[in-house]
Amino acid sequence: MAETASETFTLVITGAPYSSQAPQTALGFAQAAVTAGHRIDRVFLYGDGVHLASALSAPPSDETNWSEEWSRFLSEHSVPGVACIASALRRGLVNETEQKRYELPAANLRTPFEIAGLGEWVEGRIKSTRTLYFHAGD
Amino acid sequence: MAETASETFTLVITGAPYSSQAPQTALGFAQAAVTAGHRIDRVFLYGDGVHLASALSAPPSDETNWSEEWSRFLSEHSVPGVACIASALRRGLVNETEQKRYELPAANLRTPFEIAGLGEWVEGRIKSTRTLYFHAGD
Amino acid sequence: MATIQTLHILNKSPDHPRAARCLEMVSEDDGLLLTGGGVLFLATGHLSGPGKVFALSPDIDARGLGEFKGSNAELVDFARMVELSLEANRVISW
Amino acid sequence: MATIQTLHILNKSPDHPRAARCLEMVSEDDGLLLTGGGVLFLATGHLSGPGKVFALSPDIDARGLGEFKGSNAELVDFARMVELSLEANRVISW
Amino acid sequence: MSTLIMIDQAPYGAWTGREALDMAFSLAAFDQPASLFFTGAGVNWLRQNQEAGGIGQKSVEKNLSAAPIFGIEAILADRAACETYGLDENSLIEGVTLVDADAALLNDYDHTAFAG
Amino acid sequence: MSTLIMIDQAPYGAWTGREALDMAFSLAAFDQPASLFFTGAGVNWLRQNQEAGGIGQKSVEKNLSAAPIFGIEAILADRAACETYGLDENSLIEGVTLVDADAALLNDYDHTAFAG
Repeated sequence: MAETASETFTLVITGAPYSSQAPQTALGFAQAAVTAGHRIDRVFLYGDGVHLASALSAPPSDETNWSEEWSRFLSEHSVPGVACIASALRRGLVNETEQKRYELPAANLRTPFEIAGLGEWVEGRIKSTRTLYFHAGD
Repeated sequence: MAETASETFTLVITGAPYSSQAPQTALGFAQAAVTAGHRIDRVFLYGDGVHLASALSAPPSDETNWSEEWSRFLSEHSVPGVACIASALRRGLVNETEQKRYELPAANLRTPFEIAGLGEWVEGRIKSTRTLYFHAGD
Repeated sequence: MATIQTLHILNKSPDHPRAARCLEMVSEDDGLLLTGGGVLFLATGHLSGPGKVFALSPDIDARGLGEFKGSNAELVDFARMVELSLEANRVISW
Repeated sequence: MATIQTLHILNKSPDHPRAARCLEMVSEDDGLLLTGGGVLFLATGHLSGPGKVFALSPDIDARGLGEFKGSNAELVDFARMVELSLEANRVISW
Repeated sequence: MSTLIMIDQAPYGAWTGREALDMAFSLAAFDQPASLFFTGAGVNWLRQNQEAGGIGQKSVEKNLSAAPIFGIEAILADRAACETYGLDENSLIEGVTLVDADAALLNDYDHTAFAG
Repeated sequence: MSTLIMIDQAPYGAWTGREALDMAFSLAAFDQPASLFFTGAGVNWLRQNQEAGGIGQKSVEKNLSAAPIFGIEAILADRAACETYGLDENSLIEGVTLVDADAALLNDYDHTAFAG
């Protein structure tokens, strides 16, 4: 049914920026999907993919800041970006709520990313026409 | 010359906690080295290994917090722990100096880790009796 | 056009153990889309299995594989990747 | 005891491409120390190459490989790993 | 909407296996049919007598044994991979079904996913 | 104190290759003899005409071409791996020496290291 537009996607990113190409390939896909008139239901960050939601990444100025690019995409197209809470807490990605709960010295989650459980992934999988995974390569 | 004690080591960790076993194996090695009367000249975090220096990791309470364990080891034995600045900035690991320089919303480097260049690795390699690498497995 | 039963998206180089596993599970009605390091299969030429083969163009260019274009895979851009993912009844990312 | 020329520390499972590369480069005067997923070589039994083989005990226990203990590798703890790294003229971590 | 979660990495050295289990348990918790398929070095998750205390981790053997209780439909293992890693009925945990890894296996599920 | 930095991962999909280059350049900057050895899928770093703009990355071809200027002693490539990936004198960047990957190679260096 590629011809009938307005299909929906859930994208799952499990590879970290500056360690894998996963966030880049996922962004290329997401932009093309939106351009074709489809909708991204949500982007779910899992495993090492949660590092994409860091507010503190500062790559050299001649390199793309993938966290910034993804933030902009999510905001422009009102797409929820959700980092898995279990993956995020282990890897040191927290918002202010988690900062307080675990008495941590700071929060580092980039706007508009949110933190939530795997239920968000399950729901996306059920609702969306397709769920695609973007893993680390090699 | 294992019999003459007081040899020195530089340990390089390139695998992240909760993604690889590298920090755990490195800590087992470091503790055994110190127990045997040797010295750890420094621990250098490179690539994904810089995530070990996160002050914000909050694993479930029944799991080991490897960042905390490593911090304690470094402090107890006065071993410098250095995260490579290039790896750290790309991956969102910053101290207050870098936070200010890059106008970032927070700092998340755990005490007593420091941020410095690859020169620290080169120097360790020259000075120490042995330099050992702890990479991510599979 | 014939419907693709399963679209297998492979972003692992020919060296990676998951790449061999993927190729074993591609059947005649399936499509295989090479992305990332997976496009290096164009250089090794080990793609004699069943199923139609696609390869993501920007990943080919990045790796300097222009000379292998059109050899044994249909080149696609991201727009076509989106279409393929909807045309297939199922997508598996290896 | 005979000096080890190069101590190869291998923490990759037999599936990993770097594992095969490592085994190819071990020579007679070398030692091979299996850690992490590398201890799974005790289960596959593919260790007929040259060089003395060691395996890190806690990694064997974690993976339930007790039955293979002593089969074709000398078990070591972290203290012995430290000694081995100093006895060898050179250490390579694969 | 049945889902097959695939695990092809050895235990303890990498985290993707644990995160794959979480995915399967999460599906089951939301009443979505889910099965686990272990292949490659991943079959080593299914070995009896894992004692991970010495490396500061928790064994996953208990989690896997509890899989049916949590609603996981099946624990499948690649027959050929089990042979490679010297795993047989005596060394595998209970409740594992040996299968061949081929296209027919995938056709039994609407979705197939890895954790990383 | 000569060092061999090994790269066995394909370019662009993973960062370890770039970080291995940084290690070699850093050694050279501190006047420590360093050589690069590409093997496995890593030999694909040495292919001509890499245009990575389309995936938002910088090509490493220039960095590698500049290696001798920065003081890197040699760029070595595994002959067998180059054959596997269809790389020959016409497709390799300049300044690459083909060698066999065996124990003798390692004996030429005091240190050998991967970036990850």
